[in-house]
Formats: sequence, C-alpha cells, structure tokens
Amino acid sequence: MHWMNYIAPLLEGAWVTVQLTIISTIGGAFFSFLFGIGRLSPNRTARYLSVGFIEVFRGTSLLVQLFWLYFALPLIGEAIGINLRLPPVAAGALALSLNIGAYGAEVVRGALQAVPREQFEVAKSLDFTPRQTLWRISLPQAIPEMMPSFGNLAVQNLKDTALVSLISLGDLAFKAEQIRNFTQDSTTIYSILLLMYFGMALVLTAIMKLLERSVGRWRAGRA
Amino acid sequence: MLFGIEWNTSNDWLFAASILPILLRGLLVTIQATVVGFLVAAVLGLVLAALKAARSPLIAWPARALTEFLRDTPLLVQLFFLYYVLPEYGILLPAFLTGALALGVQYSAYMSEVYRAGLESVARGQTEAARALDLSPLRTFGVIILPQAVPRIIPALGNYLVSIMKDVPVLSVVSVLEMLKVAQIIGDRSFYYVIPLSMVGALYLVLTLIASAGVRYLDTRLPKRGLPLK
Amino acid sequence: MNEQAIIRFERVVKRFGDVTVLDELDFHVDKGEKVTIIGPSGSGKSTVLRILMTLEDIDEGVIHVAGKPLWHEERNGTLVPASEAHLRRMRKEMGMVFQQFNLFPHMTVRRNITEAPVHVLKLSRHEARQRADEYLELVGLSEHADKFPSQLSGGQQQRVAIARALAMRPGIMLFDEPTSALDPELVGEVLTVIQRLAQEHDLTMLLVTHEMQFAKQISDRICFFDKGRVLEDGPPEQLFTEPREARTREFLNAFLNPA
Amino acid sequence: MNEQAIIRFERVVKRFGDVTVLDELDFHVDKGEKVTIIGPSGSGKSTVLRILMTLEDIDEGVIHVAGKPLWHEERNGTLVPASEAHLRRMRKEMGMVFQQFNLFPHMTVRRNITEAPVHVLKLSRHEARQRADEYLELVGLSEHADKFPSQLSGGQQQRVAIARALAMRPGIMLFDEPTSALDPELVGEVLTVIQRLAQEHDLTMLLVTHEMQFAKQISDRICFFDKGRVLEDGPPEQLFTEPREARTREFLNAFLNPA
Amino acid sequence: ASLQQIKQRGSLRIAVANEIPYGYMDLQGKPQGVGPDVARHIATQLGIPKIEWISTTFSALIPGLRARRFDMVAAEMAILPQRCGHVLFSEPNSSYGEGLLVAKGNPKEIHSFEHFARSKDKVAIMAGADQLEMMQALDVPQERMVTISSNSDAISTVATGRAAAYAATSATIHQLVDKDDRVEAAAEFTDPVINGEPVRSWGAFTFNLDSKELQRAVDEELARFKQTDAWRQIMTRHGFSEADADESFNRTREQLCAAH
Ligand SMILES: Nc1ncnc2c1ncn2[C@@H]1O[C@H](COP(=O)(O)OP(=O)(O)OP(=O)(O)O)[C@@H](O)[C@H]1O
Ligand SMILES: Nc1ncnc2c1ncn2[C@@H]1O[C@H](COP(=O)(O)OP(=O)(O)OP(=O)(O)O)[C@@H](O)[C@H]1O
Ligand SMILES: [Mg+2]
Ligand SMILES: [Mg+2]
Repeated sequence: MHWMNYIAPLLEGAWVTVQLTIISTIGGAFFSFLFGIGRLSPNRTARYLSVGFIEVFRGTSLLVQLFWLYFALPLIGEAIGINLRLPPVAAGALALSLNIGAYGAEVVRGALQAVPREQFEVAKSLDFTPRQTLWRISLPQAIPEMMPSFGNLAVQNLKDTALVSLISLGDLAFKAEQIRNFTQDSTTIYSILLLMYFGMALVLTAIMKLLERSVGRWRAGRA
Repeated sequence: MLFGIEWNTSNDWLFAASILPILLRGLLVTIQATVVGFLVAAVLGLVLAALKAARSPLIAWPARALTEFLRDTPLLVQLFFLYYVLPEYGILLPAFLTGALALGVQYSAYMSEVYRAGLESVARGQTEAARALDLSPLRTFGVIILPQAVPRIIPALGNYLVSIMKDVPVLSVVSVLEMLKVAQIIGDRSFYYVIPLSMVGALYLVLTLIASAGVRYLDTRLPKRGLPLK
Repeated sequence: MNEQAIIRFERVVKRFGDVTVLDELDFHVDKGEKVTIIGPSGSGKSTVLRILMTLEDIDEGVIHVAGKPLWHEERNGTLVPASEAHLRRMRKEMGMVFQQFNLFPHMTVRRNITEAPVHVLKLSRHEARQRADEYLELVGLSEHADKFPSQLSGGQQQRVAIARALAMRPGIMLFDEPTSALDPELVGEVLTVIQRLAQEHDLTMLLVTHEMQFAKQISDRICFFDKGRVLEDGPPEQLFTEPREARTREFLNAFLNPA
Repeated sequence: MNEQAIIRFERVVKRFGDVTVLDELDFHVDKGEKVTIIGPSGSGKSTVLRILMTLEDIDEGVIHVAGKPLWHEERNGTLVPASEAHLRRMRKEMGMVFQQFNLFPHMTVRRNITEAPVHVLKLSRHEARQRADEYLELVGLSEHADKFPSQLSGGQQQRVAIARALAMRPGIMLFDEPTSALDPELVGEVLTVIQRLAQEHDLTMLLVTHEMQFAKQISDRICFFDKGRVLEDGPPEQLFTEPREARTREFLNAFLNPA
Repeated sequence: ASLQQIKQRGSLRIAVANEIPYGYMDLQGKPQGVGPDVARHIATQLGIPKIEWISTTFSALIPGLRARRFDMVAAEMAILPQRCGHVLFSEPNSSYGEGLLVAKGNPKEIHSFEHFARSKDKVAIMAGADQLEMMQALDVPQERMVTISSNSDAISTVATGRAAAYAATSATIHQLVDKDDRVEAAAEFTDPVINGEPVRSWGAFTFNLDSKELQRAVDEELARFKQTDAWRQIMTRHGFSEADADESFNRTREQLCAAH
C-alpha cells in the first residue's frame, strides 16, 4: 500500500518531534521555576523582570515569537555585533520553552502561594534561612500541586512543536508537508499525522501521570 | 506597497510608521478570525458538552474520545486537514472560513469542558430542590441551572477568546492575510524583517493585555449568584 | 399494620454500592400525623425522606403514598417500575425542606415561591403572587419579598424555603434537619414556624431533627432509626422517658449529656 | 523586677491596625521557670509567644531574652532595630510548638526532626539522626520514625512537633495551646510528654493552655492575661483558689462551668 | 562565511524552497532539481566535500540568507533589481518563462496573466515569489490574488476553485500538471508583457551580501559547467526546453540587476 512508503520518513520526523518535546518541556520547566519563583522574590528587580517575561510570552503569539527568534534576532545580533544566529533546533526549542515556561511560571507561583503560611512560620521558628525554606519546605510541597497543570502544559507543548515545521525544522509536520508536496495525497497523510500526534499525546499524558504519582508519594497516606 | 499603501524606508521610525496602517489591516483580519473562530467554538463546544452528558454511552463515549482527540492534536495539522482534505470531498470553503473553522474545532474541545464544569459547579442541591418542586427537566435546566452557570462560564470562555486570538497567526500558513502574514509579506518585499515582526509582537501584547483586562472586568461585574430573575 | 397510613414502606431495601442503607425497612405514617425520626448519623434518616421525594430510587420492596405505589405503577394488574409521569404525579403530594435551604440564589424571594406554582400548577401570575404573599405572611417575611436569598439570614432563608414548599399545597411535608445548618440564635424562629404549621394545619409531617425538646412538643410519634431499620417507636413521652431498647437509651443519653 | 529573668517584656506595645493587642505589657519569666498564660480569647496570649519567636514585630517597648535585647541590637552604645542576623541568633534560644502541629508533610518523621539540626546547626547526618532518635524515644514514637505525618494521629503528630523543637536544644520552649486541636482522647498523651519535660529538664517553659488542671500541676506560676496586659499572676494554688481580681474569678468560673 | 571558512568547516549549507523542478527534496529526503544538481557539481569542483541541505519555504530564503542561516540558495531565484541590493546573485544558471495552471478543460478560458486585470477571477501566487510584482505591474488588484505558501498547495487551490488559476513559471506548471489530472497547463499561453517586453526570468544561485568571494568562485565554476553536455542534460531532465537553456546565456547579472 502507498501509505507504507510514508511511514519511514514520518517516523524520522516523529523522532525529531519527540526530541524537541523533551528538550522544550525540560527547558519550559526550568523557566517556569525561574520566573515563577522570581515573581515572588522580595527583590524588586527580579520580580519586575519575571512579570515582564511572563506577560510578554503569554501575551504574544507563539508563532510570532518563533519567527522573531528565527528571523529577527540574528539581524539584531548582527547590528550589535553578536552572533545570535541560533540553529533552527535551538530557536525552536527556545521559543517553545519560553512560551510554555511563561504559562508554567503562573502555575509555579500559584502552587507556592498555596503552601500554608504556617509552614513558613515553623521554618522560621526552626531558624531556616529564606532560601532553605524555599528549597526544603515550600517547593517540595508545591511541586505535587503543580503536576496536573504541568501535564496539560506538556501536551500543549507537544502540539506546539508542529509550528517549528514553519521554520524548516524536519519535525513530523514538516516531513508530512514534504511528502504531500511530492504525492498530493492529502487525506492519507494528514490522517496518519493526526493519529501519530494523538498517540504521542496519550503516551506523554501517561508519563506525566506516572511522574505525578512519584513526586506526590508522601501524599498517599493523606486522609 | 500593500493594500495600496506605500512604505517609507528612509529610516526605521518612518518605516515603522508607514507600515502601521498596513499591519492594522492585518489586525482587522486577525480580529475577524478570532470572533468567527470563537463563535464556532462556542456552538460546537455546547454540542459536544451536550453529547458528553448524554445518558447513552453510545453517544457519550465517542463524544468524549473526540474531545480528547481534538485537544491532543495540533491546530496546524487540523488546519491542514480541513484545508486540503475537505475539498477532496466537495466541501469548499474560502481560506478564511477554513481557518476560523479549524480554530473553532480545536477550541470546541476546550469549551465543552468549560460548559461541563460550569454546569456541574451549580450545586446538586439546586437540582434536587427543583425536582422536589416538580419543575420539568427543561425548565430546571433553563431557569435554575443555566442562569447560575453562565457567570461562571463566561470568564472562562473569555480566556479562551484571548487564546484563540494568539493562535490566529497559524492561519497564515493557508495564506489568510492576518497580521503575521502581512508582516511577512512586508518583509519579503522590503527585506526588512525585524521591524514588522517586532511590531506584530507589540500589537499582540497590547491586544491581549486589553482583552485580559476586559475579561477580568467582566468577571468582577457578573453577579456571582447567577443572572437575577425577579 | 395500619391501613389508614398515608405513607407506608414495606420491606424496603436501599443500597449504595456495597452498603445497605435501608435494610428491609417497614415504616408508616398516618394521615395528619406528625412523626419525628431520630437516630445516629448514617442510620438512613435522610435517605427515607429522599426516597419519598423520589431523589433516590429503591432496590427492593414497595412504598405506598396516599394509597398508590410510589416507585411502581399498576399496569394490567401487575406492578411495573414507575414512569417519570407517574413520579411527577406522586411528587405533587409532597413538599420538602432541606437542611441547606437550597433556595434559588438568582431569584428574588417571591420568585422563588411563585416559580413552581406558575409553571407546574399553571396558576396565573396573579394567583401565584397572592399565594406567595399569603405564605410569606405565614412565615413572617412579607417585607422581604423582593430581596435575594443572599440578603437574608440563614433563619429567614429557611423560612422562605418552607413557604416555597407550602405554596405547592402538598398534603405531606418532609423536613430534613431544617435547623442544623443554622447558628444557634436563629434556630428558634424556624422551629416556631414549623410548630405553628403543626398546630394550625392538618398536614401530615415527617421530620428529621436533633432538637429533642422540640420533637417532644410537636410529635405524635417518634421513630428511632438504627442501621436502616426502625428500632423503636412510640409517643414522645414514652420514648424519651422509658425507652424499651438499650440502644435507644444509649443514644438519648449521649445526646442529652454530650461527652 | 527580677534581674534574673531570662525573658523580660518592658512596656511592650503591639498593634494590628487600630487594635492594640499588647498594651504596655510588662512581663517576665525566670530561668528554668515554668509559666502558664491563661486568659480570654483575643487577650494577646498567642501574640506574646509569636513576638518572642520573632513571627511578629513590636511597635514600642523592649524585650530582653537571655540578657540581650530581642528586637534591638546595641551598636555604639545605642539600641537600633535588630538585623536579620541578630534575629537568627536570638531565635536559636527558643523552640516553639504550635496549635496546628505544622509538621512538614512531605518529610518522614525522622527527617522532620533532623532537617533543621543538619541545615541550621550544621550537625552531621549521623549526629542529627542520633539526636532525632533520642527525642523520638523521649516522646515515645521510636517505632514511627519512617512514617509520614499523615500516617499519624493528631496526638502523635504533636509529639513529633515537640521532638522537632527540642532537637534544636533551645533553652526556652514555647507552647501555644498544644492540645486544643486534638480530639479529647488524644490530649492526655501530649500532656504527659510536656509534663515529663517540665519535670526532667531544666528548660524554661512558657505555655498557653486551657487545660487548667494540667496547668496547675506543672506551673511554677500562672499569668492571667486580659486585654493585652497581665492582670494578675501568682502560684497556681493561689490564683486558682483565691484570685484577687473579679475579672479572673469570672473567667475561671466561666471556664470551669461552661454555659 | 568566507570560502576559506566554508572549506575549513568542510560543508556548504544550501537552501532549497521545495519547488519542483528548481530545488526540492524527494521522499527519501534527497535534494533534487536544477539548482541542487548544478550546485552539487560546483561544490565538488570547489573541493567542498559535503553539502548540508536545508529545505524551507520560498519566503524564508532571503531572510534566511540575511540571518546567515545558510551560505547559498539553490532555488533558481530570479535575478531582480530590487533583490540585488539585499543579496548577491551568481550569473544566471537557467532561464524560464511563465505559465498558468488551470482546471481541466480550462473552463474560464484563461490564456494570460492579463486576464486577471480584466475579469473578476482570482489568481493564486506563491508568497514571496515574483509573480506578485508582475500582477501588480499588470494592474491586477490585490483582492484578486490568493497567496499560497508553497507549490504543493497549488493543485488543490486550483482544482477546488479557490482560485481560477495558479501563476508560476512554466517549468513549475509542467511538473504540477503531471501530479493530478484535475488540472492542466493553460494552452496557447502568452507571456505577460511588461514595459513593452515579454517577461522572462533568469534564475541564479543566491548568497549573502558579504559572500563576494564565494559568489566569484561559483561564477567561475558555473561558467565552465554550462559549456558541458552534463549541464544541458540536467536542464532537459527537469523539463527545461533547449530554448530555455540557450536563453540563459543571453543576459548577464549586471544587465538584470540594472534593469528598469
Ligand atoms: N449518594 C450516596 N452515595 C453513597 N453513599 C451514600 C449516599 N447518600 C448517603 N449515603 C450513605 O448512606 C448512609 C445513610 O445516609 P443518610 O444520609 O440517610 O444518613 P442520616 O441518618 O441522614 O445521617 P445524618 O444524621 O448524618 O444526616 C450513610 O452511610 C451515607 O454515607
Ligand atoms: N495578623 C493579625 N492581623 C490582625 N489582627 C490580629 C492578627 N493576629 C492577631 N490579631 C488580633 O490580635 C488579638 C490578639 O490575638 P491573639 O491570637 O494573641 O489572642 P489569644 O489570646 O491567643 O486568643 P485565643 O485564645 O483565641 O488564641 C485578637 O483580637 C486578634 O484578632
Ligand atoms: Mg441526614
Ligand atoms: Mg491564641
């Protein structure tokens, strides 16, 4: 059957999509914590920077961010004499991480604020420094709260990787376009494509559920 | 020149000023696509929500699976699918409508969840009280449940309106002349990319900040207990 | 067994999953009788009222209300599960007052009361309004007709809920702990209204409450529920002062002298 | 005024907005003394402990702990507001047990106890563990060291909280109603632990409680707080049996024979 | 990057726009077309062992060059005066005329670009491609143009009636026709006449403005290669006529950049 010929190149693209999803989900988690914690920082500069970051990346379209990083940033770099020419993979992963990180930062902030005030008081009475309190007391309690939202964001991120095909990254959607360019067999190709993304999303959801259970083990005994 | 408007490349500021009206033409399309996409999503979402709530698992289960499928697959691919596959079956829509439909289809899945959550948040006691008074199921839904659910549903829908707006640039790939596409065309022709792309980013920021503020305002203005009935 | 009973449960079984909540319950209330159900938490008191109001169905047994089977219909001489139309007819016999009031928060007090008479009994707006004002008068809230429930105290809300149920002119009124969601200082005003109802109307009343003193005053009979059965029943004086069963005594003791 | 005092409040004022919670409070506790604070709700009892633990700051006055000003530092002979470093040093003198236990839910019992000694006192893991086991023994929970707080009863959780505070080897222990969040049957086990502490250690103890009987047994002195001041204090026998002030008598009466 | 740097790196980064027959990737991801075939030969001659192929959209070619995402474009981009100021061109490699893709049977009887200035029919063009300028020069209003983002969209756009025709180069049109029998090339087509001259394009390799050295080296090798049969074979294999091949010698870059 003709569709069998599509599978090999599509799998090649799917592998790029998987890598990109993993990298940018991890990167997104990093930015989530960086700016989520930054937003609650007593340091005013850190707070304003974080708010600015969150508003900009949540307030603009991912595709615009992607094009900007890919086409505009190198030119600006040239104008000021730095090489800001990110390879497509890096530009794609960075745009995805920043975008998902901005949404994640709000999740982190919400979960941190949900840690009961009393926990901070005990930590103080035991003489923990604010930094120790953050790392040892509040974050570990907040992380399980974040996990369901992070699960949704990870799937969102997987879907968003399709947009990097528009900056010539050989991901799943890009490969599909190439094949269609050649064969004009739209129905078959797009049907396979949708099913492949759906399958990947289901796997990702399952992984995030496992992760959720493992970080929240101490909550199991809760009444 | 685009839409009959010339640009001025003598310096950056004049260039920016001269392409602003062109970008605003694109912005108009962006807003149109947002509104049409939102309306489609609102209606389809309601249908999906109703199907999911159906007693028969033969209806509810496929509706749930469809919701999951729509939520888990990229807008871009759904758009391509509609744009290239629908015509093969004789359904020929202009690019703009196809794009708005794709937005609507994708977001209908999210909105169906909003409806469901909004309706379920109206306390069970309300349904029971209505039943104890023998109100018909239709009247219970229309006069007791819905007016109370609406103030909870609307702000959430508003947030999705903002999300839809941010997804409109994806329609540029099927050549809908929304803001990003316009910026790209300006770039292709003038060979200046930084300024149009940055302006699109800035316009988006302004737009979403305004829209989000609007949603928050609406949220504070809606009566929490439900639309009042005298 | 009393054939005059307006409510009669016969070997009724109700389960939630594995839990048997009503265990072959036999129970009846006569026309015009005021009966109070007491018993420990989880003994199935609310379930009895909810089943009567058809908010829960039953697994086994038969219930008769006003001579007709509640959850069944006679068709060609055999009992078949009731249709929705039959349930609607049966529900008309009864009115219910809930622990949490369950007023419609988006409707004014008057609208809360007229909604069902207009749309279920098909009264004209004018008639319904007159009837609403009459019952608002009865519960002492005439001047609050145009307020929304959130503008009233808990006690006032519960009195509106009572007026709302009465406006359907049911023959039987069910009260499920009508005062236990209220602050102590508001309990009295609601009990007063219920007491007036009990004395001035020939309503049949079935009441679940923990207000023992009150139950004693208004009830013709007290039923002590335990584990989904009627363990003991009798006139209040007898049941409160010389209960037959050890379990009843224990419950009453714990209740009157809390630890 | 006693110059031996390990805790001394001098004309301390604390306000929340317009409300004056501590009103020029003078108050002291001697080294090794066990003092219980009693008084009506809102009289400022918790506030005193929270100020000592530096969870709240003060508006006026001076507090000395172990001879040093708590909220101030001497610099070039004058008192200036304390730096965070000074507060940290001062906090080391004290341990606090809260009404709501406030264990760290994501850590095992042992980890709850070792966390601060390891990271604040910089003990080795091994030493901290030994110390944790020692105090778990003291509170009678040795076999629960590897459980999470959610797997323990309230009384057990509070005993862990006591062990956690003790593991920092404070000279002063503060208890804010340590048993009032507990079911009645669990109060005893916590009180027993506190009593053992009071008898076997030369800790200074400052305790807020409503367990009058218990207070009588363990306290060297009882302070009766009212409206942000010490209205009366003295040895338990005297204060409980022949209070000088009418207000104290009234409070004790209400307390021992609740309405 | 200078030629020296490229040689050191050992690989030349060449972009194609996924346009058959100018430059595209086949199912196995191997680059094909006039541009890549010639570029491969030139790279070998220049002693560069490896080519990194980048497949992208036509409108991303010039931004990509300017952002130095690749060293060279092998998409047979037409040499146009307005482009000359922003990128460097090699001497022409190919020459091609225009064409129109229409629905089977050409129901609207379209035979020229000028048709769209007169009727209400819509014409599809690719984003960033030259046909936009031609249409504008012929006074075709903006609303009558449907922009698509790649050639692969052309067939469905025309077959489904989103546009009455797709305007592109003749070689493009001819290869599209083979893919689907719902479309055909407009018969009796006449090239648009602009400024009194029939339109014809000269395609070349494209470089970043600072790649003069690379441009010169490619020019030399290209001139040599165009004298060979191998070059002619590449042209015919990809659907260019002998006339097209000959025509490519009739203009120089200098003439084309200076035109107007
Ligand atoms: N919807 C339900 N699903 C599962 N179990 C239920 C449900 N409703 C009630 N139950 C269970 O049925 C039992 C009886 O409940 P019911 O509400 O009748 O008790 P009750 O006597 O009214 O108690 P209370 O004094 O606490 O109101 C309880 O064990 C309860 O947990
Ligand atoms: N963070 C705060 N903000 C505002 N007011 C507060 C705050 N903390 C305490 N108060 C007020 O200060 C007063 C004294 O509070 P405090 O907790 O010390 O009383 P208490 O004697 O411990 O009472 P209780 O027996 O109820 O615990 C109360 O009126 C309380 O409302
Ligand atoms: Mg109940
Ligand atoms: Mg207190």
